[in-house]
Amino acid sequence: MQNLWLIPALPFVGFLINGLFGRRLPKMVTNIVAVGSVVLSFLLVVMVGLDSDWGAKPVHVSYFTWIGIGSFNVGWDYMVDKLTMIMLMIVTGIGSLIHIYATGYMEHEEGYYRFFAYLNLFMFFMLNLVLAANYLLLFVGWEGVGLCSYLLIGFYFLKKSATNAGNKAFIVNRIGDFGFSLAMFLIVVNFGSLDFGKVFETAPGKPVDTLTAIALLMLLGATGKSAQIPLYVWLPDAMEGPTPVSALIHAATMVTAGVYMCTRSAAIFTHAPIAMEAVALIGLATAVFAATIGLVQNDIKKVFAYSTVSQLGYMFLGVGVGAFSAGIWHLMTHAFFKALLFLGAGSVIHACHGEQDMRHMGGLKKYAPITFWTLLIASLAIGGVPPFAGFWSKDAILVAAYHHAPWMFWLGAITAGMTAFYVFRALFMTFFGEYRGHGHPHESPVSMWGPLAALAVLSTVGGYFFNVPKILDSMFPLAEEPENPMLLIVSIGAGVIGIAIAWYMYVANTELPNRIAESVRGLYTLLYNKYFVDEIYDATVVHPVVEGSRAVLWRGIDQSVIDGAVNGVGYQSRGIGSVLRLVQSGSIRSYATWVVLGSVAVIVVMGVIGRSF
Amino acid sequence: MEFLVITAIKLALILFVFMTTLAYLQWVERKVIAHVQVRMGPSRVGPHGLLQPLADVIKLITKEGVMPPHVNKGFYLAAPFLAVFMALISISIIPFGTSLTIPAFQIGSTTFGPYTTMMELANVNVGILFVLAISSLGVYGIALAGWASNNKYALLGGLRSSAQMISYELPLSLALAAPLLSAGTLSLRGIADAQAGFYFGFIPKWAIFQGPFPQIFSFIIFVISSFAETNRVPFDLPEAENELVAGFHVEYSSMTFAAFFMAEYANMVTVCCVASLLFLGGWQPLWPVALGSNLFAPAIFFIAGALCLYHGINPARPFDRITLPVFAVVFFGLAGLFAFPPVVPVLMPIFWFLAKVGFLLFVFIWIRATLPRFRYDQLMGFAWKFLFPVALVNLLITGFLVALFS
Amino acid sequence: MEPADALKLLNSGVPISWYLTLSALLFAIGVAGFIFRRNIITVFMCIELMLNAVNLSFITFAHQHKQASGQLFTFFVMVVAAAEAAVGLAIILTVFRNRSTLNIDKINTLKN
Amino acid sequence: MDIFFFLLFAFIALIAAVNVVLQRHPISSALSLVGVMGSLAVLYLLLGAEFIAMAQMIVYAGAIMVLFVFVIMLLNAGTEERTGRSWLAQIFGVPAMIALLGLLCFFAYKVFPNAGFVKFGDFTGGGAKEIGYALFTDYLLPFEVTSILILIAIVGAIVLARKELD
Repeated sequence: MQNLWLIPALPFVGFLINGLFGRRLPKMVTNIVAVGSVVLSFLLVVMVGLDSDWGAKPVHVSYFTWIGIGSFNVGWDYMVDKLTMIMLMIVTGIGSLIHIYATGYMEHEEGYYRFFAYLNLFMFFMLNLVLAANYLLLFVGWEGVGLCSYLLIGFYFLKKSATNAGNKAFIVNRIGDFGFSLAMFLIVVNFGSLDFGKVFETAPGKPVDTLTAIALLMLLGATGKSAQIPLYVWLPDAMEGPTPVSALIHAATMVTAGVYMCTRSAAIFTHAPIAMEAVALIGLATAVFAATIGLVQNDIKKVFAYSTVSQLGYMFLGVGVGAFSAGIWHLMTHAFFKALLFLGAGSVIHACHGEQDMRHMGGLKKYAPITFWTLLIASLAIGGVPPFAGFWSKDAILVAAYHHAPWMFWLGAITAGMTAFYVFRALFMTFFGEYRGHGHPHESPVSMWGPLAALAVLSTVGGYFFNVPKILDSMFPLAEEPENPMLLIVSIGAGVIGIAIAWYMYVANTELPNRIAESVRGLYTLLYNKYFVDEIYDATVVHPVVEGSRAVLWRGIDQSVIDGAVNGVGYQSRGIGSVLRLVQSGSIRSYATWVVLGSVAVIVVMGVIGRSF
Repeated sequence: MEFLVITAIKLALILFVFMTTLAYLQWVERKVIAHVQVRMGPSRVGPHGLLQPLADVIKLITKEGVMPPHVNKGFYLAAPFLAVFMALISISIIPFGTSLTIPAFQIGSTTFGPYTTMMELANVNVGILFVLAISSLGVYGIALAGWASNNKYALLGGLRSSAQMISYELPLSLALAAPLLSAGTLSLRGIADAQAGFYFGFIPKWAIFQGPFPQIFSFIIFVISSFAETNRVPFDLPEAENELVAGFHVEYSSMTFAAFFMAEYANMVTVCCVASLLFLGGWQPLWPVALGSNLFAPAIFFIAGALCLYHGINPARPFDRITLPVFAVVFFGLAGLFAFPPVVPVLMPIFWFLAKVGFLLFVFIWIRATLPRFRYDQLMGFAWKFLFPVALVNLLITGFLVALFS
Repeated sequence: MEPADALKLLNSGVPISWYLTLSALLFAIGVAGFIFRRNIITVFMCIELMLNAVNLSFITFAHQHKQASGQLFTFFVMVVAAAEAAVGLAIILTVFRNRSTLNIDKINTLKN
Repeated sequence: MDIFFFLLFAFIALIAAVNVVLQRHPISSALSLVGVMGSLAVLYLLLGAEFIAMAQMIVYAGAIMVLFVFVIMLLNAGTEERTGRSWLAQIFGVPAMIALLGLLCFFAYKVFPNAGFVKFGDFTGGGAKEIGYALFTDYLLPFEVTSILILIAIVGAIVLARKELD
C-alpha cells in the first residue's frame, strides 16, 4: 500500500504541469494531463479498494513527521477505512466524470489551462482531506479546497460579481475555519495529539463539557464549509463560477467536507449530546429555510444551489440524530444526483448560449432530449421517488429523525415535498412549453452528455446498490427499529404531491404562479429576496466591522499609538544621539580600544558575579 | 617502526615514479601534439627522442638563474616552491590499487613479515576535501609569483589566474559532490570501492554509468573545470603568450621556471587521478573478469611488442633495426608479467587505474592540440553563467534521486 | 618527577587548558593588531585572526564535551566570516576608490 | 606524540600570528595569516575535527585569504605609513590587551584546571557524516538563515564593488 500517496500526488502533478506550462501546451495535452491524472487516481483508488477489501482492512501509512515539537508530533499520515473508501470513490469517480464533462463545457473559454490546473489542485486537496489521518492534515486539505473554491468562483475574474462572490466565499469560510482551528487547539490541549486514532480512543473518557465545546466549534467549521445556517450565504453566490465547478466543488464534494468531518469525529459527537442536538437543529432549519427560498428563484443554478444547501441540511439532520451512516448515504446519492443536476443545468445553459434565467428557456425537450431524460432522472432522485437513489437515503434520514423526535420527521417530510416541487418547477419551466429565449438551442457534445448518462445510471440505481448503512455497519451500528409503513408512505407521498403541484402550476395551469405571487406579495418578496439575509448581515456585521476598523484601528491605533511610538522613539534617539556623538572621535583605533576595555569590563563583572575571583 | 619503513619505501617508490612521469609527460605531450600536427616531435636525443626529458632537465639545472633587480626577493623565490609543493602533495592520498601482501621472508636468521599494505601513501577519511583544500592553496603560488615579479604582465597573469581558479573551483566542487552523494563517503578508496560491480553482467557500475542518476554531466563539468584549474589550453589565460608575454612566470628562469612547469604537470596528473577515481571507477575493470578482462593487459602489451618487432624488421630509419626489437622485448616481458598468475591481483588494478589516468592525460593533450584559447570575459561568463548553474542542477537532481532511492 | 611519570604525562595528551591558552594568546595578538595597525586590510586580517582564535576554543570544547555542536559553531563562524570578508573587502575597494588611501586614521570624515 | 605536535604547531601559529601584526606589508601579513590558519587546521585534526580542518583550509585559507591577497594585489597596497592619531589607543591599548589576555588565561586555568587531556583519536565525532547530520537536523534553521546571509552578502558585495553607482 506504499502507493497511497500517488492518489493525491497525481492530480498535483497535473496541476504543476498545467499550471506551469499550460499556456504553451496545446489543448489536447492539457486535456490528457488533467483528465488522465484524475482518472488514474480513480483507478488507483479502485486498486487500493481491491487490496484493502474496500476498507474492511483499514490501512494506515505514515510518510514522514511533518511537525515535531517535543512530544507533540504531527505526521504526514494517510489512512483508508470504509468511510474514507466511500469518500475516495465519490471524489475520484465523480471528479473524473466532471473533468471529462468540463473538457466539453470549457472548450471555448479563455484560460482553459488555468481552469484545469485549479481543478486538479482541488482534487489534490480534496483527496488529502479525505485521506488524512489527523486533524491538521485534514485541515490542510480543508483550507486547500477553500482556496481552490475561491480561485474557481472567481474564474471569470473580469466579472465584478464573480470576484465579489469569490471574496465572499473566502471570508465567510474564514469564520468557520476559525472555529475549526479553535477546535483543533482544544484537541491538542486536551488530548495531546491530533491523530484520529488516538483522539477517538481517548474521547469517551474526557469530560462532556470539553467534548461539547470541541464539537460545537467543529460544527462552526462545518457550517462554514458545508453552507449551513448561519454561514450558508456564500454558496448561492458561488454559482458565479463555471458550472462544472458548481457541480464538483459546490455540490458533490467540497461542501460535503463538513458532513464528512462530523462523521469522522463521530466519537466526539456521540459523547456530546448537546452538540448533536445543535447539529440536528441547524441541519433541519437549513433544510427548511433553503427549500423555501428555492421555491421562487428564477436562475436555474440558484435553484440548485439552494437545493444543495437544503440537502446538506438533510445530511446534518441525519448526523445530528445519530444516523451517521444515513448522512453519508445521502452524501453519496446527493453527489450523484446533484452533480447530474448541475451538469444538466450546465448542458441547458450551454444549449441556450449562456442563458441562466429559466423564464427565458422552455420547450427544450425536443432540442436536447438526452439532457432532458437525464435531468428527469436526477429530479426523480432528488424528489425521493422510489427506486431512484435519493429515495433510499432520504428515507433513512427521515426514519432516523422520526425515532429521534417526530416533529423533525414532519418538518423534514414537508421540506421533501418542497424539494420535489422546486426541482420539478425548474424542470418544467426549462423543458416544457414553448421556447422563450433567443437563438437556436442545441444538444451538447458527447463529452458532455456521456458523463450525464453515467451519472444518470448512478442516480437511478446508486442508492439501492450502494447501501451505505450496511457497508458502514461495523463503524456505525444500525439501530434496531420497528418497521413503520406510515413513514414510508408519508415520505413518498410528500415527493409525489410536490411533483403534482409543480405539474399543475407550471404545465397545466401556467397562469397560477403569478396569481399566487400577487396574492401573497409580501411573502413572495421575502422569499424572492432570500429573507434579506445578505442585507441583514451587511448591516449588522460587515458595515460595523469596516467602519470600526476605519475609526478605531486606522485612526485610533495605527495613526496615534503605533506611529506616535515610532516617531517618539525617533525623536528620543535624536536627542540622546546629540549628546552621545561627542564620544565619537572618528578614529577607528579609539573605538577598538573602547571595545577591548568594554570586554575586559564585561569579563570582570561576570567573574565577580560568578564568584570566580 | 614497521609502519615507518613501509611508508618510507612507498614514498620513495611513488616519488620516483611520479617525478619520472612528470618528466616524460612533457615528452608525451610534445610527441602527441607533433603527431596531431603531422610533425615528428623530439627525435634527436636518444631513440625517438626518449632521452629528451633528461636533456631538458640538465639544461634547466645548469642554466643561470637570473633574478631581476626590482622583484620582491622573498616571495619571488618562495612562489615556485609553494606551487610545486602544493602540486606534489596531493598525490600522497591517491590510492592506485587494492592491497599488497608480501609473504614472510627470511634474511639471515630474522624473519620479516608478512606485510600487508594498501597501495597509497595515506588513507584520509576526508580525502576529497583534502584534494580540494590543497588545490585551493595552489592559487597562492601563481598569485604570489605574479605579484612578486613586479611586472605588469606577470601581475595581470597572477590576477587572472586567481580569479579564474576561484571561479572554476565552484563548478569543480559541485561536480565532485554529486558522485559523493551516491557513494556516501569522502574517502577516495571508499568511492572507488563503491563503483565495483556490473549491471547485467557487463555494464560497469562506474559513477558515469551508475544509477540512480549517471554522473556523466558532472564528469564533463569536472573535466572542463580541471582544465581551468590546471591553467591548460583552452583556459591558459594566465600564461597567454600573445597577450601577457608569458603571464605570471615571465620573470622566471632556469629551475624556478621549471618548477612552475612541474607544478602544472603534477596538477594534471592529480586531477586525472581524481577524475578516474571518482567517475571512472578507479581500478575497477571496464568489463568483468569473467569475460576475460584480465587478458586485456597482456594482449595489449603483446600486440605492442609484435608491432615493434614488425617495424624493427622493416625499419623506416636506420636506428629502428636496433631500438624497436629492444622495445619489443620489453613489451613481451610486460605481457609475460601481466599474465603471471601470482601478481595478477596486484598488478591488474594498477594497470586499469593507470590506463584510465593515461587516457585522461591524453585527452588533456589532445584538447591542447585542438582548441584555441578563450577570451577572458568568455571564460568567466562560461564558469558563472553556464557551468555553475548546470552543476547545481545536476547536484540537485542527484541528491533528489539518491534520497528517493535509498 | 620520575621518568615514568614524565612518560605518562607525555602519553596522556595535551591538557585542555593549553589549547585554551593558545586560543587566548592568538586572540590577544589579534586585538593588538586591531588596535595598533593602521592599514585597514591588516586590521581586517586581525579580525579574522581573532575569529580563528575563538574557533579553536569552540573545537576544544567540542572535544572536551565529545559533541559535534562546537564544531558546528565553527562552521557557522567560517560561513559568516566568508560573508563578512566579501562585504568588507567590497567596502574597502569602494573606500580606496573614493579616498585613495587605506590608512584608517585618514578615514575619519564622519567624526563630529 | 600529541604534545610534540601540539607544541610544534602552536609555536608556528604563534610566530605566524605575531608576524601578522608586526609585518609592515599587508601581503606578508596575509601570508602569515595563512600560516596561522594552516597550523590551526592541524590542531583541529588533533582535536578530532577533520571535516572542520578541511573546511578551514578550503574556506579560510583557500577562499577568504585568496580574496584578501587578490584585493591587496588589486589595490597595490604598499607598506603602511606611521600616523599617530589616537591617544586613547596609545595609552590604554597595551594595558587593555594585557588585561584581556590575563583574564582569559586566568579563566582557562581557573575553570578548566584539570578538565582533561586532548588525545588524538579520543573523539571521532567530527567526520563529514556527523557534521552533516547535525547540520541538517538540529541546526537546520541556522543553516538556512546563514545561506540567506550569504546571499545578502553576495548581493551587497556586487552592489558595492560595481564601477558606477547610478
